[in-house]
This record gives sequence, structure tokens and C-alpha cells, in this order.
Amino acid sequence: MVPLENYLVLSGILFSLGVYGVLARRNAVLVLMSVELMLNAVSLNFVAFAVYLDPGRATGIVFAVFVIAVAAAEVGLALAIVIRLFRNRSTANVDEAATMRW
Amino acid sequence: MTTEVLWWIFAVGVVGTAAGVVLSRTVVHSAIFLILSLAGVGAMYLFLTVEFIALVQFLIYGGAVTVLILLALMLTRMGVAGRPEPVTGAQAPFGALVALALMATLVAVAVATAWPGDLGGSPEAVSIEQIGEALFEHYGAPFIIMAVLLLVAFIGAIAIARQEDGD
Amino acid sequence: MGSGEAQGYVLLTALALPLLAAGALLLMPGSQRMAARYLSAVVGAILLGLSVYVFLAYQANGEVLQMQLRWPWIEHVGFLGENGISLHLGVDGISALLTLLTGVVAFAGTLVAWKIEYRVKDFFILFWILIAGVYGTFFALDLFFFFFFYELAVVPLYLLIGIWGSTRKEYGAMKLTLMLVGGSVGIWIGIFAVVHEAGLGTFDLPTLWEAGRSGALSADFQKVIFPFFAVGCGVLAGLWPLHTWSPDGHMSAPTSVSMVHAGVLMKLGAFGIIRLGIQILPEGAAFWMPALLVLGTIGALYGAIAALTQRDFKLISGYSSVSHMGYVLIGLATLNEVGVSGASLQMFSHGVMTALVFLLIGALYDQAHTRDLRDFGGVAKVMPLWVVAYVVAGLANAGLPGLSGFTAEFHIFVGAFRTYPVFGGLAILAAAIAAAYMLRMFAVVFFGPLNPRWRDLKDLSPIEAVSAALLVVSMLAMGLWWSPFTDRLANTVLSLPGVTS
Amino acid sequence: MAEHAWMLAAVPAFAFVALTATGRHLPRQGDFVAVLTAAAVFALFFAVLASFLGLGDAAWPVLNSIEWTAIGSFELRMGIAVDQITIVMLAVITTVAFMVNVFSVGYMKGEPRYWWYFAVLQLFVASMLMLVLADNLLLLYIAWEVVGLSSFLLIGHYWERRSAVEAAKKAFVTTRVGDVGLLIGIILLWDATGTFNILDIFHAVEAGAVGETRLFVTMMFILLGAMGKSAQVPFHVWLPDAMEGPTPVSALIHAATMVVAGVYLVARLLPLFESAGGALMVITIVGLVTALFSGAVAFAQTDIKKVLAYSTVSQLGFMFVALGAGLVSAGMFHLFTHAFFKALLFLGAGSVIIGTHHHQEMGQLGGLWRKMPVTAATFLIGSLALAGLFPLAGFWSKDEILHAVDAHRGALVFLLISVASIMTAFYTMRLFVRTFLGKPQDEAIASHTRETGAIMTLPLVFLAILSVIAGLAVFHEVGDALGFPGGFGEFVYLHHPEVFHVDWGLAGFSTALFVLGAFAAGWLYRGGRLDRATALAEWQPRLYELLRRKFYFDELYQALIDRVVLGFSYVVSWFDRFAVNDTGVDGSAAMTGYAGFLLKHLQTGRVPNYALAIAAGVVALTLITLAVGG
Amino acid sequence: MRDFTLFIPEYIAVAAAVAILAAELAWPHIRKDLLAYATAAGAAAWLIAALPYIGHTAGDFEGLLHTDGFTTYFRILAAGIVFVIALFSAQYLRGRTNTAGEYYSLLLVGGTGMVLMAASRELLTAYISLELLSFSLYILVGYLKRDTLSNEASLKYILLGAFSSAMLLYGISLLYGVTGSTTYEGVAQGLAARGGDTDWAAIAGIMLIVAGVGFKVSAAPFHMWAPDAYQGAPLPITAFLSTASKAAGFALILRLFTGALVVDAIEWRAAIAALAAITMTAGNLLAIQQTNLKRLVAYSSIGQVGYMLVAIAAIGYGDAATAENASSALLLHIAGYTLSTLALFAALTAHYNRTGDDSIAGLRGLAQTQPFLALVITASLFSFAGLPFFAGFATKLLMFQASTTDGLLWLVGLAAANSFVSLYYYLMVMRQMYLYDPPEGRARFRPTPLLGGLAGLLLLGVLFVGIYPQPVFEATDGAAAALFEVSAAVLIRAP
Repeated sequence: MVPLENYLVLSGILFSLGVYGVLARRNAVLVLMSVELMLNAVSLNFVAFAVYLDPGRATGIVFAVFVIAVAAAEVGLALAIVIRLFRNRSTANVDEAATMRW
Repeated sequence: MTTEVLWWIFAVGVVGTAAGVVLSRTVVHSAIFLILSLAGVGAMYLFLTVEFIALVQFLIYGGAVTVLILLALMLTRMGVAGRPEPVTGAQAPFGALVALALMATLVAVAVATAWPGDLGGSPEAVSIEQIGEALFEHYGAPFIIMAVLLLVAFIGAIAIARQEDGD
Repeated sequence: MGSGEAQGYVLLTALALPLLAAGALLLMPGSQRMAARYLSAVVGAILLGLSVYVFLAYQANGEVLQMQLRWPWIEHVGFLGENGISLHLGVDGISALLTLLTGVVAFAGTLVAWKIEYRVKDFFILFWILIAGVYGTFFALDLFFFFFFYELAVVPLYLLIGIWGSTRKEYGAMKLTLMLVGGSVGIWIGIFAVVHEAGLGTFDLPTLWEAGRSGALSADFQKVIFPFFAVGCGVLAGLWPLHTWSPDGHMSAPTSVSMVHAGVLMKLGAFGIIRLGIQILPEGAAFWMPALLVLGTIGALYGAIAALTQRDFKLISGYSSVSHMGYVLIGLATLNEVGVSGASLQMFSHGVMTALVFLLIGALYDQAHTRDLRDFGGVAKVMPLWVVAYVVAGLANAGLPGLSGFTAEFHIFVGAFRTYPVFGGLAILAAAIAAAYMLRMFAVVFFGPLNPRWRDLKDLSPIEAVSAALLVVSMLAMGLWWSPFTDRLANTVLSLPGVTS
Repeated sequence: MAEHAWMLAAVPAFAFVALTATGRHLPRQGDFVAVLTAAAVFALFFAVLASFLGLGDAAWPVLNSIEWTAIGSFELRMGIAVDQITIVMLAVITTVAFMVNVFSVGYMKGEPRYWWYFAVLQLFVASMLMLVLADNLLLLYIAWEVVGLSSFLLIGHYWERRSAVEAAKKAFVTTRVGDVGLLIGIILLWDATGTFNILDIFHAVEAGAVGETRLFVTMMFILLGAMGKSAQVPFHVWLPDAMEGPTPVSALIHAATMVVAGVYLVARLLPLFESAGGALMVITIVGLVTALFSGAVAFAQTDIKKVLAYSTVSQLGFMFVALGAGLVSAGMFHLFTHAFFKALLFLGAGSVIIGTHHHQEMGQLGGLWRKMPVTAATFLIGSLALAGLFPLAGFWSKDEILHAVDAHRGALVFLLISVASIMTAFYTMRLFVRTFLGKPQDEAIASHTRETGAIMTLPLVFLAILSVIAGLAVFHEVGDALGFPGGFGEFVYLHHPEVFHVDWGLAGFSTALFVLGAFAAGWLYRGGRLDRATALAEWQPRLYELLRRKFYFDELYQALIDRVVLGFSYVVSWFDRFAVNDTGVDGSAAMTGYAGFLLKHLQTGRVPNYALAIAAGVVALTLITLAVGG
Repeated sequence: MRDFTLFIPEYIAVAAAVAILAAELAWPHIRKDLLAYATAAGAAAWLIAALPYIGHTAGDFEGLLHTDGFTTYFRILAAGIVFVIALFSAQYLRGRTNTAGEYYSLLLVGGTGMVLMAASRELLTAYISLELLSFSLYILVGYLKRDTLSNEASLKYILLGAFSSAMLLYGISLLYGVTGSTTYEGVAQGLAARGGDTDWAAIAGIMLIVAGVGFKVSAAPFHMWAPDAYQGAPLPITAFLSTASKAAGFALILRLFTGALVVDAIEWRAAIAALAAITMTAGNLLAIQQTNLKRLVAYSSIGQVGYMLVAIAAIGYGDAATAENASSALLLHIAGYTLSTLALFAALTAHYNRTGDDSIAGLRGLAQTQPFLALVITASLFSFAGLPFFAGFATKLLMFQASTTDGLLWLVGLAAANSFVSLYYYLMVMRQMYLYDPPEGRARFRPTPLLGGLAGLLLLGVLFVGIYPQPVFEATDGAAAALFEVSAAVLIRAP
């Protein structure tokens, strides 16, 4: 069967891709998408651990549920902010929203 | 046997689509890729025999989140005309470097660690009952807090996004 | 000890009074200038009285620490045990002497500050906070409060110089404050290390001294930590090459601040080296003293030589302060009874002498608005009192017998010869140079034909005359009759660990 | 009384305080206070002398001291010791001080700061007396410095004159350099013997507490002090300039008393010098060089007071030579006599200056004989005494010196000292001839030159008498008659008293020396004419210039101070500004600020950069921790 | 066991929050400052409700949440902070926003989140509480909707916040994998029991967690959001950020590190020490360069975080006693720091309401136009710099002293040196206020009685803690003790 490591490696790669997205993308929405990837990797981790390491106590799964929920809420909030910014500046590029620095 | 093959196919799919999310040139494509990769992760949950999470994944992500994102794309007039501006910033290479380093670390961690209690065998099914039990009994407190949190997010989203005189 | 307890409250009063004065002024409307002045004058007078009392009441042949008073402050919490931090006051011979110095200089400074017209109230608030800090440092027998008051004495200088100063005041103020506080960082680190190493959960100084003596602090540890204290305090004591705040700071500081600063504050540094360095870390002190001696000697010569060609009164005094504090360090470094007593005497002597000098410079500058020697000449014609006072101060500076300078320097020389003859010789040479630069200034400024530009300079005002007289008297007192001073020092000095006879 | 000799110093000290405080407001600005004080001291001296002699030599020296301070084992006593040498010094000081105080009343009339002048005079007398009374070197040093201070104040009395100020400064600083040596020497002695008390030091040294070489070094340091005060080459430069002070001051301080403090010190510590290897030889050499050098310089001086000043220096040289020969009596005796006739000469010069309304250049004087007979007469006596004419005071003391040198220092020194005394005779006579004989060089001045009043001439007469008879003190009979144990040599001695007996050969020789010098001068300046002298000068212009410019000592020192000392000071100041302050202190501050400036550019304001920082941070922390070894 | 009475104060807070929301919905044109006072009242009630818990036996909720001295301490702190901030905002918000209900209710909710962070002893609960606080802050920072700086700030904050919480979560997941538990005891036992072949996972997990919480308390290099967020946020929220959010972060860190990770101290102490060093140095060096007050405060507070991390490092390096003393002293310093910061912002808000200028140069001549505010600002800045009479002197000295352990003297030394550097830029502010005369046309003014009074009270607090910290110190001692009696069970130190 598929061993635990596979899932961990997969989530690791997924997470790193998400990180890359956050680091590389200019558009706020894209950054958010990348964050979503990272969160997915996280919940995948949790579930995998839960299932493989402590069956019965489902802690990890509950964690995953919460992570997904928080992620959703976060996206909602973040997008609201992005839209607000876009209204004021008509751009959603994070590196253009850099009037405050140094 | 077949499950393994399938798993590998899906794994590759997930990674590929995820790569698509962070690499594709137009925003809309990224969004599409995101949906796919989320779905792929959902499939992974099925492999892990926790249908509940898979369900949640499909509903919340596949549904709400992606819709939200697409909506946001529309509102911020992204990709509609596919504004011909680079979607990837100047520091991408450094990002790639760091991300690779991180990936190496995490993969190494995943592989090199002897996970305590790892039976090396197949995942054991976790019943909805157990989950419900844990969620509402033991983890009642976080659950309540979570409720407040969602309320906050809800209020906040409104407060921030609401039209006002002045804009 | 009952009377000692009662006398302890005298110390407490001397400590609290300036703070109360500052508080009262804080509440006073800024428009009430005269009120502020009179209040300060009265407080200054009372403090002078208390200081004199403390000095006289200190029993030369009693135990070393007298007038002790201990109020438990913070204890039995966190890492702090019994007497963890207590408001522990008391004086030994040295601090008694320096208390007297503070009283004299502070009173003189208050009178001189009478002339200030700009933001009078604010000035006196800061001034009294400064004074409180000085008293506190001399009285404190608890490391926490020692550092507390030490910092308290340093900080107000920034505003005092920055607001009421003259030449390049912002630069001078900033540099002075930063260098002094930078020094106290060293002290801070030292405190952490010592209290941790002693592991007694207390900041009580006598306890820590005992720990240092009894070897609870290992020799190696002492050798490592002593430089932190020595350099940290050394900055304030004008230890070469960390002295550069002194010329610039004095150049920018207003008169009474220069007086208090050069007169008293610089002594805090040397006092700190005794209190923290020698008394807590005797072995470290013994190990590092030669280095301190070399630096002190360099400072003494360097300051004197640099003063030879300065053209600004205050620069001359700034450098001569460096030179004289160099003597103090030499005296301490000898680690023998005579040298260390000499150092203490020199603290007093230099205190009153330099305070007088700055008073006089101020009196001139306020009228002439220049401090360039070459602008003057024949001033004695129009300002006889001023010149007389200055000559007295200058001769004391040059170590002329009959004035305090000689009394102090003589002991230092003797002490130095006992241990390091060569350096003693160099120190004496520096004294000769001091005579040279002082006389050069006399010749250029006071004597010769009167430069008509200064025909209508006014002599010392009565108030200035009074405070000048006060300082001159204290100089003569120590110069002509040593024993009241040396007797009070003897026991204390002999009680210092590592001080040989 | 002798054990209360400190009152001698106390009285004028009190007078000083009183005059400083009230002098300005007293009638006549309180000069009478000064005179009375001086008289009182003079009288007191005789009381002291009487009781001293009354005690008998068993009781000598008379001691009296008090506890001063004690720090642990470091104990100090202050006190007085009266012995023969002290008595001699007291005699000189009190007498001359009295005369000078009186003379000053006339001389300083109408001068600025009249009261202050007298006040400082009292301070000087007090400290000078304390100096000779001190039983320990510390007290001696203290008095020594105060003496220097009062000399400084008096030289600079006319401080409106730049030259006076400079002279005062020069005097103070130059002697101060010597004093550094003195203080070092004193402390070295203390370090070796653990006491400042002179007698204890003697005992300790006899007991061999101090090694030969160490003692030698120490004594050399002390000798520096003595040379500084007594203006021995190369410290002599300040004394001629000191003539800027009022002339009575020159008489008292720079002829009779203060300048001989060095001689006194050497005499006082002679036992130590003796036991310090070649120290005595050094003293002789110093004295000899000084005597010859300044004698020569005196040839070419034209200012009365300058000539006298150099003659003083040269006579001090004589005293050093005598002491160097190991003979306290000879040295002290010359000190004794010299005090009187040199004071006389200076006061005479003062009288001339007043009489001619402030002219002291020989070139402008001459022929004063008729105008001011008393002054001239007394001045002649003084000159002859100085030149060493039989049987005036100078003759006997110089005779003693020649005798001593002959006995202890061999032919060469004897020869040179003889040359020196010829010089003495020469310049003294030159001075007298050019000032008083011949025709006035400047009629304008001569026309309104008057003899000075009694207040000034009486002291001259008194001193003249002393200059005649003081020498006789050398005779056993005279001393005996006065209640002394005998002649000077039997009163003041180091190891064993020596009865004086005239050595006619030596007497004749020294008379010959006098005649040689005196007649050379007389011939050269006959009738106050200068042609021969000028011819002489033109015959050897270089030499003449050399003498006139005092062997360029002042120029040399000036260069030394300007170039070396001040130059070094400039270097140090520069170093302090630029290296220590601007680079070290401000530099480090600037560096800190610059670090912040660089760092702040990482804060680009761009989210991706921030995220990069976070991610990189995590990776770094992880890897580092892994590397460090979890 | 599920004892719902343990969190009555928080119920009150949330109830108040909802009530305020409702109130504004009901009466849209209600005077906004009334809402402020209502919030203050709610906070006061919350505070009062918290008092009975003092000395109350520790209560435990399913092993997830814990109400003990520690929780009580942060409860009082949180309620106090919300109270003060609400009053700051009353005048400030006028004319800057149309609605204020969300603002005030979010203050209360955020405060609640802070308390829960302090109370939670289980990773999931801790995470959710943390997000509760973060979400409120995201919104509050961006609350000035028409102010582009405010938008920008909140965007940066939320994006980076999400990013870092993803990191945190991944770390937690790894830790969960290693120990098979998410409760602190569980983690502690797991870490104590684990074999060497799980080092990598443990380290990676802990480091990711460090990054997550480090972001929360803005420790370099995770600090970069802070200056921007501080500058963009409404002034009172800047105060809230620099007090509540930091305090909460440290509450969580203390619980987590003393409760769970202390077992594995050897794995993370070096990293924390390094973090502390970098943080304090970067914060102070950067502060020197600032011209904007809010940014200056941001950087200086980053420096302060560096100092506080020293204490955390000490927990890792020292023995049990040192660990406890260090945490107690840290709590003391947090109290002092919070007081000083609030005092500073009371004065700044008063000044800003008057001048609308948040640059350093804007303070020019304040000593003459408003000496009292100048005094308060001076006091709080000097308190940051650790100068006598003010809280910072005593608390900082005691904290460093408590943190001095054999391996760590260098760090303490560095901290001392840093607080010296910090004096420089505080003096720059002083210079503006005292050395210069006010610009033309800047007349004397007096702050509103409300802000003036607050400033005065807070100043007194600063002085009290500075001069006589004994009572507060005893309280923090109790809190710290509670912290450790909980984790004492698993305090088996790693070799």
C-alpha cells in the first residue's frame, strides 16, 4: 500500500510550491491562491498523520477541518481587502502597494 | 496495486496542477489549475479513507473558495482582458531558490524521520462518528471560538468591502 | 546604631529634598521665575548644611560604614531573596567627603544659575534631579539603587546642555550623553555578571563586597568582569581615551551645569571604580590596576599637554579636568593607602577647583560672549575679584602648596612612588606643565595692557562672589589643614580590599 | 624662645592676611603695618638668638613639632628645627627684610597697588622664614613653593607691563621645573627612609638605609631644585629678567634671601650630598660654571640691575663651589656677607633709579657722584665689598672660599675660581665707574637728578656698615664677644669646628686678584669714557656679541619651548580632535548610523520581499540548528 | 472535564462586542464616541469579572484551555488594554469612518483572542485563538477604508499573516507527527520520549512554529510587516498592535515553550538566542533612520521584542529555577512595556488629534505648546530606553538579570549595548520636543480631559512600576509559577 512518507513528500512539495507562489507572484489574488496551496499541504499532512499514526483519536482530522475552515474565512477576508485596495488604487499588484517602506 | 498506480497518477496530477497555479502566465489559468489541484488533494483524502474531509474539501474549496477567487478576479478586472502585465515578480529566482531549499528540507524530513507508531501498513478508516465525537465533544472549545472567528471574518469582510460615500 | 539609624534619615533627606524640590517646581507655573530661584537657593542652602553635617558627623575612628539606613524594597520575588533590593543608604569616609563636595558645588551652582532667564523652572527641575542622582550614588549601598541614581545623574545633562548650552550644544550634549550612557552599559553588564555569579539573589553591596573578598567570585571571573566596571565608570571619570566628551561637553554646557558636571559628576566615575571595581572585585582590580595606571598617566600628561595650546577657556579646563582625573586614576591604581586617599582628596580638590573655574569662565562669557584667550588682556584692571579668584583656582590647579590641589596631588605622588616610581615622576611632570598652561593663560588674559574693548566689563556680582568665596574657602581649608580630611579617609581606605599600607 | 621660633613666620603671615583684607582702606594703605611687622620680626630674631645661644650647643638643634596627619602607617609631623645654619639664615632674612621694608616706603611711594605690594612682601618673609625653620622636607617644600609664588607676584607687580608679566611667568615656570626635581627627590628620600624629617633622614642614611647610587640619583634630583631657585646654569635665565620687579624686591628676594634658598638647601643636606658619591663634585662644577659664565656675561651688560643680577648669579656660583668643597661654613659665610652688600647694591641701584627718575641704563648715567653723594658712597662700599677689598666683608668670605677650594679641590678649580673673582672685581668696578664717575652721559637726566630722602638712604647706610663689619664675624674673638661659641667657622660647621686664622699668603693673593680686576676696569673706563671698551668690543665683535646676548640662552630656550613643547602640544591636540574624537568617537557613531541606513533598504515595502525574508529565515534557522546539531 | 464557568469574563467581552454591533445596526446614527464608552464599559466589566479569578484555583477545560494565574494575568492585561484603546479611539475615529461598531466590537473580540491564546494549552485551540486575534487585527488595521496607507497595511498584514500561519500550521503538523499529540503535555511527553531518529522532524517543526509565532511578535527576520502595519493602521490600533498583539504572542510563546518545548530546549535555544540577537540589533539600527513616529515606535518595539526573547532563550539555557525567574521577569517587563507604550500613545493620540502630523519633526517644540504631553512622551521613551524612575529601568534590569545564565552572558551584553543604541533615537525625539521652538502659529493647547487624564494615569503607572515594582513583580511571580506547576509534570530536562 501507499506508505506515509509518500503523503508527507507530496505535501512537502505542495507546500514548497505554495511558498514559491507567494514569493514569486505579483498579483494579490495569486498570492492568496498560493497560500491556499500551502494550507492544503498542511491539512494533507494532518490527515495523513492522523490516519497513520494515531487512528482512533482523529485529532489530526479535526485539525484539518479547522484548517480548511480558517483558510476559507481567510480567503474571504483577504479578498475583501484586495478589492478595497483595488477600489482605492485600481491595482491588485502587491509590489505596487509599496508606498510605505524604509 | 491498482490503488498505488492511481495514487501516483493523482499525486503527479496534484503536483503538476499546483505547479500550474504558481507558474501559469494568466491569472485565470492559475485559478483553473487551483481548482484542479484542490480536487486532487480531495482525492488524496479519499485514498486516506477519510471521506468526510474529502467531502469538506470538495464543498468548501471546490465550491466556495474558488468561486470567491474567480469573483475577486472579476471584480479586480484581472485576466478578463488578461492584462498583458507580468504576473511574476522580479525576485522569482530567489523565491525559487528558497522554495527549493525548503522543499529539500521538508522532503528530507519526511523521508529521514522514523515516524513513531508508523505501522508502515495501510491507513485505517476513521469513522464519521469518531470525527463528530472529537469535533463536538472534546474540541468543543475551539469549535466555539471558531464560530466567533467566522463571525469576525464575516463582519470584517462586510465592513471592509462595503461601499461607502467617499468611494 | 540607633543614632546611626537616625543619621541615616539625614541621608534620606539629602536624597529626597532635591527630588521634592523638582516635584514642587514641576507644579509651579513657569512664569514664577523668582519663586523658582528662591526655592532652589533655599534647597541648595539646606543641602549644603546637611552635607556639612554628614561630613562632620562622620566619625573618623568609628566603623567604616556609618549612618546606615535600610528600607526593604523588593525581596522574595523572582530571583530576589532576603534584602534582594533594598534602599540601603550609608556613607564611608570617601563618600562623606564627596557628599561635602556635592553640597558645596551644588549650592554654588544654584547661586550661579540665578542668572538664567530662559525656562528657569525647567532648568531647576532638571538640575535638582541631577543633584539627587549624585547624592544617591554616593549614598547607595545597594547595586540596584547605585545604578539607578548613577543613570539619574547622567540623563538630565542632555537637556541641560541641549537647551541652555552655548557652542555646538546639540553635538556636545548628544555626544556627552551617549558616551556616558554607553559607559554605563559596561556597568550594567558588570552588574548582571556579578549578581548572577554571586548567586545570592541580592543587590546589597556589602554582601557582594563580602562575596568578592571571600572568593565567592572566582579570580578569573573578577579578571574578566573588572574591565566592564573600570571602563564603564572610567568614561565618566574622563579615562583616556574615552575622555573626548569632556572638552566638547564643557564647551557647550551652561555655567552651573559645567560646574556640577566637572565638579561632581566626573567624580561619580572614579567613585564607581572604587565602589564596584575595587570593592566588589579586589582580585580583578589588583590584576588590571597597572593598565589603569598607564591610562591614568597618559591622561594626566596628555590632558596637560593638550591644554598648553588651547585657545578656549573651557577647552583648557576641559583638558585640565582630563589631566586631573588622570591623577585620580593614578592614585587609585597605586592600591596603597596613601595613593587611594590622595585620589579621594583629589576628587574633592578638583571638584571645587574646577567648579570655581567654570563659574568664573561663565561670569566672563556672559559679558564678553567670547572665550578666546587671544581676545583678552589686562582684564585684571576691570575685574580684580574675578582675577584673584581665577588665580587662586589656577594655582590650586598647578598644585601650589597651601591649596587643596597640593594636598591631594602630594598624596598621589607619594603613593605612586611607593609602587611605580617612574609613573610618579611623570605625574609630577604633568603638574609642572599644569603650572605652565595656567600661567600662560594668566599672562595672556589677566595681565598686560587692558584691551580697550573690555573697558566696561563688570566684576563678579555679589551672588557670584559668594559662591566663588565658598569654593575658595573649601580649597584653602583642604590646603592648609589636612587632617580633618585625611583622618576621615584613613579607616575607609585601609578597609578597601587589596589596599596595602 | 627658640622653640617658638615659628612665631617669626607667624607674625608676618598674620600681617599678610591683615593687609590683604584691610590694607587698601588703612591710612597710608597700611605700609606702617608692614614696617612694624618687619621691625617686630627683626626684634623677635634677637630674642630667638639670645635664647638659642643661651641653651648652649648641647641643646642644638632646638626642635618643636606637632602631629599633622596619619593615614595608617603614613604619618606626618610638622615642626621647626633651629640650628646654627637656621640662625644665620634668620639673621640675614630678618635684617634685610627690615631694611627693604623701610626702603620700600620711599621707593614705592605713589606706585599702584601699594598696599598689595607690602602684603605680598609679608607673605614672602613669612614663607622664607618658614623655609629655613622647617624641620622636614615636606614643610620646606611647601614654604619653597610659597616663596616662589610671592616672588612671582612681586616680579609681576607692574602687570600692566607685558615684560613684567613675561618675567614673572618665566621665573615661576623655570624654578618650577627645578621644583619637579626637588619634589621627586624628597619623595624618593621618603621612599627610602620612610620619613620627611631631615634629622631622621640623616640618621637613616648614616645607618645605610639608602644605596650609594640611589642616594646619588636622589640628591641629583634635589640639586635640580636648588639650582632652579639659586639660578645656577642652566636655570639662571629667570633671574636677570626678574629685575622687572620693583628694585627693593630684587634686593630682598633676588639678591639676599630667596635665591640663596638653593644654597641653604644644599648646605642643609650637605651630609647627604657627602655620602652620595660624586655629588659634591657635581655641585662644585655647577657652581664653577655658573660663576665664570655669569661673571663673563656681566661684562657686557649695560643695565645696572642686570649687571647686579648676573653678579648675584655668579656669587651664588661661588657659594656652590664652597659647598661643593664640602665646607658649610665657607658657603654660608659668603651667603651671609653677600646678603648684606648685594642688598646694599640693589637698594643703591634703587636709589639711583628714583634719583634719576627711572633711568637704569649706564649709557644714560654717569657722574652721579656729585648729585647723590650718599648713594654713591654706600654704593662704593658695597662694590668694594663685593669685589673683595680688604678688610670689607666680601674679602673675608671670598678668602674662606679660596681657602676651602685650595684645601679640598685642587689647583684647577682654584685657578678658575680665582679668574671668577677677578671678573667680579672687574664688572663691579665697571659698574661703579660708569655710573658714578666721569661726566654725565645725558645732561637732561643729570639736570634733575636728586639725592633720595632719608627713608631710603638710612637703610643704605645701615647696610653699608654691615657690609664693612659683617666679615669680622669670622674672627673667634668677635664671635666670642657676641656670645657665640666663637668665629663663624666655629659656629656653623658640619663635622668639626675650625678656628679661623688669617693666611696672609692667600690674603695677599686675593687682594692681588682684586687689584687686577679693579684696575683693569678703572683703566678701561677711566673717567667714564667708553672708547677703549668699544675698541675692545670691536677687536672681538663675535665674543662681545656672545656676551651681550648672554650666550644665546634665552633664544635657545625660546626655540625649545616654541618648537618642541608647544609643537608637541599642537600635535596632541590635533590627535585628540581628529584621531580620538572625530574618527574614534564620532566615527563609530557614524558607522552605526550607516549600518542602519544600509539595513533599511531591505525594507522594500513589497510583500514578496517580506515573505522571502520569512521563508529564508525559516530555512536558515532550520538548517543552522540542524548543522549546530540538534 | 468541561467547566464553562471558567470563561465568564470572555463571555462578557464577546457579549459586549455583539451588543455594540447590534446597537449600531439598530441606531445607525448613534454618536460614535458613545460606542467607545460602551466598549470601555464592557472592558471594565470584563476586567471586574476577571478579578475573582485572582488566587482562584486553576481550572482546566478538557486539557485545552487553562485558567490559572497566568491566564488571569493576561486577562487583566487584555481587558485593561482594550479599555484604554477604546478610549483613545473615541475622539480619533470622529470623521475618519462612517461606522464604528465593527471597530469597537473587534477590539473586544481581539482582546478575547489574546486571553484565549494565553489560556490555551493545546495547539489547535492556540492556533484558533491566535487567528481570532489576527483576524480582528487585519480588519482593524485596514479600518480606515478611504486611507490608502491603511488598505496597504492591512493587505500586507493579512497576506503575510496567512503565509506565516501556514508555516506555523505545517510546523504544528510535523510536531503532531512526531509526538502524536497536540496538547502541550502530550507534546512534552512525546518529545521527552522520542528517539534521536526524529530530530529532523522535531527541529523543522519547532523552527516552523518559531517562524509562526515570531511573525506574531514581529521578531526579525519575520518583522518586516510591522513597520508598515503600524504606520498604516489607525493610531489607536497601532497602540493595540504594539501592546495586545505582542503580549498575546509572548503569552502563547511562554505557554508553548515552557509547557511543551522546554523538554527539547537543546533543539531550539540557540535559534531563539540568535533570533533575539538579530531582532534587537535590526530593530534598533533601523529605528535610527526613521522620520515617522509610528515607524519609529514600530522599530523600537521590535527592539523590545528582541530583549524579551532573551528571557525566552534563558528558559532554554538556564536550569528550572532560572527558567521560572526569567519568565516571571519577562511578564514583569511586558507589564512595564505595555504601560509605557500605552502612555506614549495616549500622548501621541492627543498630539495627533491636534496636529494630524505623525512625523517626528511634527513634535517640534511640544515642550512649549504642551509640556505635559511632552513629559509623558519623554517618560515613556525613557522607559523604553531603561532610564531610572520609569518602568523600563526596573523591569528591563530585572529581566536581564533574571535571564543572565552562564551560556547567555554575551546575549545580555548585546542587549545592554542595544538599549544604549536605542537611547540615541529617543534623544532625537526629545530634541524635537525640547531643544527647538515650535513652528510659527503652533499655539499652546490642552489635550482633551479624557486623553489628558488617561496619559496622567498611565504616567503614574509607569512611575509606579519603575519605582516600586514589588507588587507587580509578585503578581507576575504567581503567574509564572502557575505556568510551571502545569508543566512541572513533564519538566524532565533533555541532557
